[in-house]
Amino acid sequence: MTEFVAPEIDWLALAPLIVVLGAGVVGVLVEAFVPAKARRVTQIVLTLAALAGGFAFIAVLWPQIVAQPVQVVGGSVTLTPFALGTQGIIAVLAFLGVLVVADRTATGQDAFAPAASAVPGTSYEDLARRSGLEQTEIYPLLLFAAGGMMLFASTDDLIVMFIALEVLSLPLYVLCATARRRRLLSQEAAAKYFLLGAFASALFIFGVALIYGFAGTVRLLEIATAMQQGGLPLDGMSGLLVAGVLLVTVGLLFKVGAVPFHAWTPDVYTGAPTPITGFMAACTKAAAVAALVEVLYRVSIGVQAVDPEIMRQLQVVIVVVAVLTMAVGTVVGSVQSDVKRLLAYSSIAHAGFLLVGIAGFSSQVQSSTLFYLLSYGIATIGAFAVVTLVRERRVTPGSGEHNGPVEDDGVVLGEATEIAQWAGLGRKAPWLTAAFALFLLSMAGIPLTAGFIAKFGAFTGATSGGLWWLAVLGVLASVVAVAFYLRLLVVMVFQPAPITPGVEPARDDSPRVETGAVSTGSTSAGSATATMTKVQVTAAQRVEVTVVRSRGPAALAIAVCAIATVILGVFPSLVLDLAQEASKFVP
Amino acid sequence: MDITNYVVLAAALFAIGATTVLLRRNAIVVFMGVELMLNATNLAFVTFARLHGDLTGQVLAFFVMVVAAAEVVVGLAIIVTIFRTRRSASVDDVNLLKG
Amino acid sequence: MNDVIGLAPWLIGFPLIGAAILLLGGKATDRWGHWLGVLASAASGVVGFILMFRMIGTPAEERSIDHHLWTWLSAGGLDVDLGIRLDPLSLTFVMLVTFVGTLIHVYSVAYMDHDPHRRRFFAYLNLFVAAMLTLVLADSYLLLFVGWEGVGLASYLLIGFWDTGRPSARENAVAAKKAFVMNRIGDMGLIAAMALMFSAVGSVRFADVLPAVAGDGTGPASALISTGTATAIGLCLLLAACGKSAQFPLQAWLGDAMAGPTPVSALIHAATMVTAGVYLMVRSGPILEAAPTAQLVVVIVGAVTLLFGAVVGTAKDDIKKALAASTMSQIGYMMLAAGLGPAGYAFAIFHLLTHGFFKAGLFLGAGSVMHAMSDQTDMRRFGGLSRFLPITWITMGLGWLAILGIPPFSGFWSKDGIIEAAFIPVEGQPWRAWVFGTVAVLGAAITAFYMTRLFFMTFGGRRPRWTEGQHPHEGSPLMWWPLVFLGVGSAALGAVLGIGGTFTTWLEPVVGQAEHHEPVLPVPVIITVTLVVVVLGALLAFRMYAVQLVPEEAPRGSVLTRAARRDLYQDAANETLVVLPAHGVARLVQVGDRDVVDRGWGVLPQAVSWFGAVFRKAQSGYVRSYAAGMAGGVLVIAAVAWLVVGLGGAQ
Amino acid sequence: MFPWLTALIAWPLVGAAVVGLGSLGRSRTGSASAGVGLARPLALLFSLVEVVLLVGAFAAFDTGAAAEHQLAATYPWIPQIGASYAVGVDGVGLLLVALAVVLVPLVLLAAWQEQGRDEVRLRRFVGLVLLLEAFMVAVFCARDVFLFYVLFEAMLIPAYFLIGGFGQGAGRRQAAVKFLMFSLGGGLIMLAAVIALYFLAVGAGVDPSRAFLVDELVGVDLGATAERLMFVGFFIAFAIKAPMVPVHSWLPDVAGNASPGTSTLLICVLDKVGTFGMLTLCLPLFPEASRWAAPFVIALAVISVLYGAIMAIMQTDLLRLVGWTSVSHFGFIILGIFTFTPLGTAGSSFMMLNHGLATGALFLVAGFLVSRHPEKSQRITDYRGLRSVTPVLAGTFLVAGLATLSLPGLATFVSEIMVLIGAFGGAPAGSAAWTVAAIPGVVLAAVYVLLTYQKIFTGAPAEGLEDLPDLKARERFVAAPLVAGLLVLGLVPGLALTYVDAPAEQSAALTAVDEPADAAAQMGSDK
Repeated sequence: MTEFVAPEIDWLALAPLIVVLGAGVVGVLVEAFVPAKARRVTQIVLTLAALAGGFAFIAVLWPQIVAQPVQVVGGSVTLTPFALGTQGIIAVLAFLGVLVVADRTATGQDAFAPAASAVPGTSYEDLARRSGLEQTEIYPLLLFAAGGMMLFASTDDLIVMFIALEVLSLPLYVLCATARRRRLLSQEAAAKYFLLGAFASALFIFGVALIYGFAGTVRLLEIATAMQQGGLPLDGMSGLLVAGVLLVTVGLLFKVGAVPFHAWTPDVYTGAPTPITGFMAACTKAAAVAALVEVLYRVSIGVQAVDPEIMRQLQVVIVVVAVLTMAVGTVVGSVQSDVKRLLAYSSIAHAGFLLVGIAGFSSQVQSSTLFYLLSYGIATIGAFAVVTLVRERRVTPGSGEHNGPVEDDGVVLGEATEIAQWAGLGRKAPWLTAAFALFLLSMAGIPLTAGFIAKFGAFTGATSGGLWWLAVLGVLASVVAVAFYLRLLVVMVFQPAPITPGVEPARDDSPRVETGAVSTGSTSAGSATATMTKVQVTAAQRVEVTVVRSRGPAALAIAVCAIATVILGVFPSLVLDLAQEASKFVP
Repeated sequence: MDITNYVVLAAALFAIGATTVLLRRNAIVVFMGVELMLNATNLAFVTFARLHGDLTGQVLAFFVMVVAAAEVVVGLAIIVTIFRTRRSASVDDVNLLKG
Repeated sequence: MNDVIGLAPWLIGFPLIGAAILLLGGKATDRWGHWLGVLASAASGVVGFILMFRMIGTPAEERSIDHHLWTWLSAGGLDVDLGIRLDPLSLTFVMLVTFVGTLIHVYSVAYMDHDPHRRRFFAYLNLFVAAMLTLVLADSYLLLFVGWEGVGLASYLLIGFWDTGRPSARENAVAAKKAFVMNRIGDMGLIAAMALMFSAVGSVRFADVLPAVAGDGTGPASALISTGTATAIGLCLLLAACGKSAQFPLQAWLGDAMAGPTPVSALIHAATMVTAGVYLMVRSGPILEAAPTAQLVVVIVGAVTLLFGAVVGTAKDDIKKALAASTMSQIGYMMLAAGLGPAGYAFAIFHLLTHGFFKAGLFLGAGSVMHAMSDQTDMRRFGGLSRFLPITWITMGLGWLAILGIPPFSGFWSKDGIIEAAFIPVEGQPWRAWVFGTVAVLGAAITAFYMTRLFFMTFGGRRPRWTEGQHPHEGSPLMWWPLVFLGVGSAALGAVLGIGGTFTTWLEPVVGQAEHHEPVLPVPVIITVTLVVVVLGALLAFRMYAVQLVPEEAPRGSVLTRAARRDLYQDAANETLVVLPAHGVARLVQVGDRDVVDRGWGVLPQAVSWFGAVFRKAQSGYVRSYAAGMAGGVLVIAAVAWLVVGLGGAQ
Repeated sequence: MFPWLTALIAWPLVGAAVVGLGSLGRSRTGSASAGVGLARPLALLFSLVEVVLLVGAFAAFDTGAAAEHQLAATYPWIPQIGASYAVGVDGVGLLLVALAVVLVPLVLLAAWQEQGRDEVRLRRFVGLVLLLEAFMVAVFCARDVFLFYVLFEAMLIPAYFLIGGFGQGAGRRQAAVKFLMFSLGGGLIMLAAVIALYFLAVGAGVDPSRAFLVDELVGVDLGATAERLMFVGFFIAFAIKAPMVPVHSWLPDVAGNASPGTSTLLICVLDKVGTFGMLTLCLPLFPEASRWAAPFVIALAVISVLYGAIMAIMQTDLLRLVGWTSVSHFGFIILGIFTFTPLGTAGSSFMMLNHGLATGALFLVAGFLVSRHPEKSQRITDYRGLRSVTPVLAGTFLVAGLATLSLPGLATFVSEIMVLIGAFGGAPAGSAAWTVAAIPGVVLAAVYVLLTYQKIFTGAPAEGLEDLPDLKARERFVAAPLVAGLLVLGLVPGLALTYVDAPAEQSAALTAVDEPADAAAQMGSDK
């Protein structure tokens, strides 16, 4: 009998992934064994610790990987500086995102349903709430998603990439469905995300199959080398390769949220619980873009050798998509009236700008992409964190006076996401407004914020790739983008708070108006409003906009994001150095 | 028998699956369409595995199946939840979010 | 000479300081401010005297001195000193300005006695004197331009002196604005002229430009000014002169300028400022001589204005406006002379000088009449004033004889010189002598008519036509002493300077030696003819306005009379020819800016949101349509990629 | 030696931080009373110390070498993209820095009671003003294209908040947005050009880590087409700032809706970046393209001159009118720059300073006038006969107005005449003709100034305005320095010309096809 030879595995290289994913598994056990009281705290601590730990390992690995990229477990995991940088960015962003998720705000309620499986407005749900249930499973789910993202960017084995894709997607599908308020929207978002996601991954995997058929392997690097040397079994049928690469690219572009594969983005971002939206928008985009970059460049290596024609076709694809994405993102974004939706379209637009940078296929793109992902992610998480704090509150004019306090008066409801409702925010909460304005300016790419350096990098990438006209298009698109960020800014800072309630119950066609299940005449404070997708106000009551105090984590996240945005804008060279170290990804 | 037949068959199945996704209203059926696409992929994998004479393709097929199973779990959960709230499994009924 | 040259800056300095003190001093200086003003003007007069006597003492060829104060601006090849040019010409003006100016200051002390803002008035007067002296003493066109606009400002301020608190306040303000704007129109010419000079010679100093034209190459630029450039410069300068001296076609403002206090009209709009144009022409003599065309235009402008003013003068019933018209016409004479070359320059300046005296006298007289008649200006409401205002009557009488050109009064010596010069033939253009000579004589006749009319409508007539409640009486000595001085000047100055051509020789260093030409008619003939027509004109007026009764309401009069009353429709003409079209253009621009430019930019955001609304529909909310979009997208993109590259490959 | 420029840039930032940041926290608790009344004195103190620093900078500046960029300092900032922190001023830059530094305290003083009593609001206002000051000073010192661009854009943000948040007009928000959209639109187009410039420079062998330094870029051959494209990119941005017809539309709205103080900083200083950029970036970096575009630019400039003046005449709103006059004046400045004569360029440089003083005075005095009206009306026709009511105000307004119509004896005259005389002999085709076409601008100027004066200050006082107070001491302190400056520079322009002459010679030499004087002579003899 032959004796078992243990494989050579560089555990340190895998450490970040193992820590995060392992913590996820532990989190599941925590659900099982830790008593309900302590569960939430445990989960939060565990999650943050895991992400921090993962980042620590990345930091440790950094010099070694920069010196010499490694392939672990037979190449399933390929750690290039670029991949590691992506992992680091994802870890950081996820950390910030979790902070926002963990914040219960002054209302004592976090953004998640006590029992996501319960039908909105049923007595069972009330029961669940009153017994103080909490779905702490979200934390392990977040960890799995984060782990999947980290893996997504750091492999060149398409199957591993596919699995990573699912590992990061499936938890997100679930998380989308767990909003405490506006449950129907939340569930709808989940459904749409899931169906389209599944469709996209089917396309992806079929593309993988075709590539496999062409090359006999699913390792991009091997394919590249093989093609350079020639002598592949189906050398003639490069059509297989083209179709395969196209499908794989589409699968990735879907995650990136690029037109015409963007349709899910606005709906899902709007419906999902806002902290999750922030997490998704920042981290998923980072992972997907990184993966896209790796795939495209590795493919391009081989293709260049065999058939420059295909190479040009690939570039044209990216260019077309980039232009479409910028156009749709900015133009449609400029007519939105809902903050979350506006941010969703802005994320589409940013996908466009990122693609502009990538389309150059030039050497320095990786560094500029990494920087872009970081600065964009920071601004996004910060912005959505702010959104979680701007809420509607029901007030009864006569309450507290002679007729005594009216029942469930002053209850804080869901987020006030109508742009009109944000009027006068500058007076209500100057710091918060200042921070949000900063994030908007960063997204708009105003100098002295991170966004400017990022955008500069992207356009530089395109120009250095010879696509200066694409850079000009990008410039024009960002003018439009500026216009709609500005609209929000004007409302927040300059417009006085409306005397009449921001939301009048009359707008029945609005997406947030609930169709069927609305529990009425409920008992305890807050309960009645908990699951309604739209506040129902009796004639006596009206809804006004208030800013709830964060219990700390979210505020911390916002502060960190704001400071980082400024620092990356004024003294970017520190980070740019790292980004440049990360700019060789082919071992 | 020529390999292209297999490939064409796989492609056809894939196309049928895609069409199902595009045309059918019932969420379950739509999801079955996705499953069909995945299985078409499996066929392709296995075919190419035979072509290349290595087992990778067949292993990959298993991976795909596992992933498909996982998707089913999550997907059905979501669909069922929606069905319970709305008493309808038609994907055309979930369009509160638009614009 | 050089020992006293240091005094020269004080010519400008004294009045300038005076103005500054009075303006900044505020109410504190109300009590004695007017005397300070007089003092400042007188002081610079004294300095002027000293300088002139010293200059008379120096030999003719050394009589042109450029006194450099400090480098005013020096950049990009343009070097302009703040420098003073002392020569007979500028000193003549200094004397005129300071002497007449001081007299008018004194006169104003009494005239403005009851005005609460008398201090401000004197501040402005001093400012004017300073600016006027800057104008005449400047050694470069740029510095001249400073004074040029300075006097414009002073005249603006003084015409509009009563621009609040009076029923006619708005009219005064409008008149002031009109004067300034029309002056600016002229100033464009001066700016353009300087631009031409700089681009041709690289300098705007008299010392560089004029020799460059003369062609002796003493200028810094070897490139001499070509005839073409000279003509352009000459015409530009003429434009400037027309604006400042109310010459046709920029004469419209002078009549309205009479809205200012009478001393102002006397000093600025009769004696000094309005003659600056003539000074400019004479100063730029070499340029004109190099450009015969420009010269001819100058002469024509002069001739036209001469007749224009005279005709207008015959119909005016407002005493000040009549005098203003006459001023216009007299300056027409000077222009005409200035256009005749060296032969004319001396007489132009000479007439300018005498005119300064007798016209100032006439205006101050008119002022004292108005003062006596409680600011009545309608001559049809005067009459028979000789008994009540003897001094005014006599002094104005002297001025009247002077302007008529009756020997030996001063007007005769200067004006007759001009008429003779006008008759001097120009080779190649024999018609010129006849045409312009005749015009000059004709002008003299009309002048005689309207001045006599004015004189007798005011002082003559058996029956006063006053509005009730009038008790005319002479003003304070402060008012009639200046009249006396000016009267004497009007009577004697001409003879003093004219006999033996003293004045002509005095100016020779500047205007150059005029080689003697014979007029087309013998001189005695010219003189006799002129005198005859003058007397005839005077007699006609005497018969109409002294012998016959003057109706208190103006008769409808002939077409010409009505036209003349309305300044020969100059305002109407400007309105239709300039103002209306300009306003139309302005409206056009305004509408264009609002509806084309501004709205044009507005289209961009509208377009964006329109597209936004359209694309938004694609976001239908139906999963299946999203999926369809994806599937379709794959195919489309594939197709595009294939096509683009395919076509690219085809090329 | 002491880093004067860096100090000049940093000090207002400190001030903004000290004064401004407090405001955010406070109004959260709503207690506006905290630290009552400190904001304005504190800000004024900071701005005055800044003036002292300015004096130091002038002392350290060697006028003998005004054409070189002195007080220079260069540190790597973002070496990865070749951006450095490089500051340094030639004479022109120094004068504009001076303009900014001098105007800020005056504006603060003028706005002393403009923004009401709310301390928090005041803190924000003065904080933004100081922030804006820092950016403006910095942009005039920047010697690195990237740095210049960053500041060029960053400047807009405080300006935007000042217009939209502290304006007087009802349309201030729209005005703020319009301002920002125009500026950013131009700016982003410029960004594309900046990036392209970087690559071409690197391609031409410039050290990539210093490839944004102006001194490195001057004289690099970029290729005709590219050079022209980049020139257009830069020029559009500068023309919008300048503002130049037809991209001026934002200006009147801003002037009519922003507070006079803001308008002063905006139009008198911030907009100078446009012309300053043309002079110090477009010409040296793209001399060939500048020559190529000059005839077109000159035409536009002259059109601006007349267009702005005509629009000013047609205005009914006092502050909008002042805004339009600036369109006209900027036309003159651009005309002087793009005719490439030393005289014209020097005149333009000098005019940038003078326009700041004159228009600043006009804006502020107009503001004083408006603030006196019971309804704060800006309609010219709501005023009449005020000369007898408020003589000092009337006098100051008249002087400011006369400066605007560039009356001799005032600094504006010197610069305008320099521009006109110089531009006439310019090398580009049609210089002479266009210059002559611009001369009527001086007449139109007389019309709009005197017409306004006549309507507001002459005639019988309008009812309700018979007892308006005359200028208070504070307001006289604001007006006096400006008027004095205009007078002194008018009589002794040498004080300023020593700073602008040498740079003008240099830039004219950069763009001159042949010896300007000869060109001038030709133009002349063609006449």
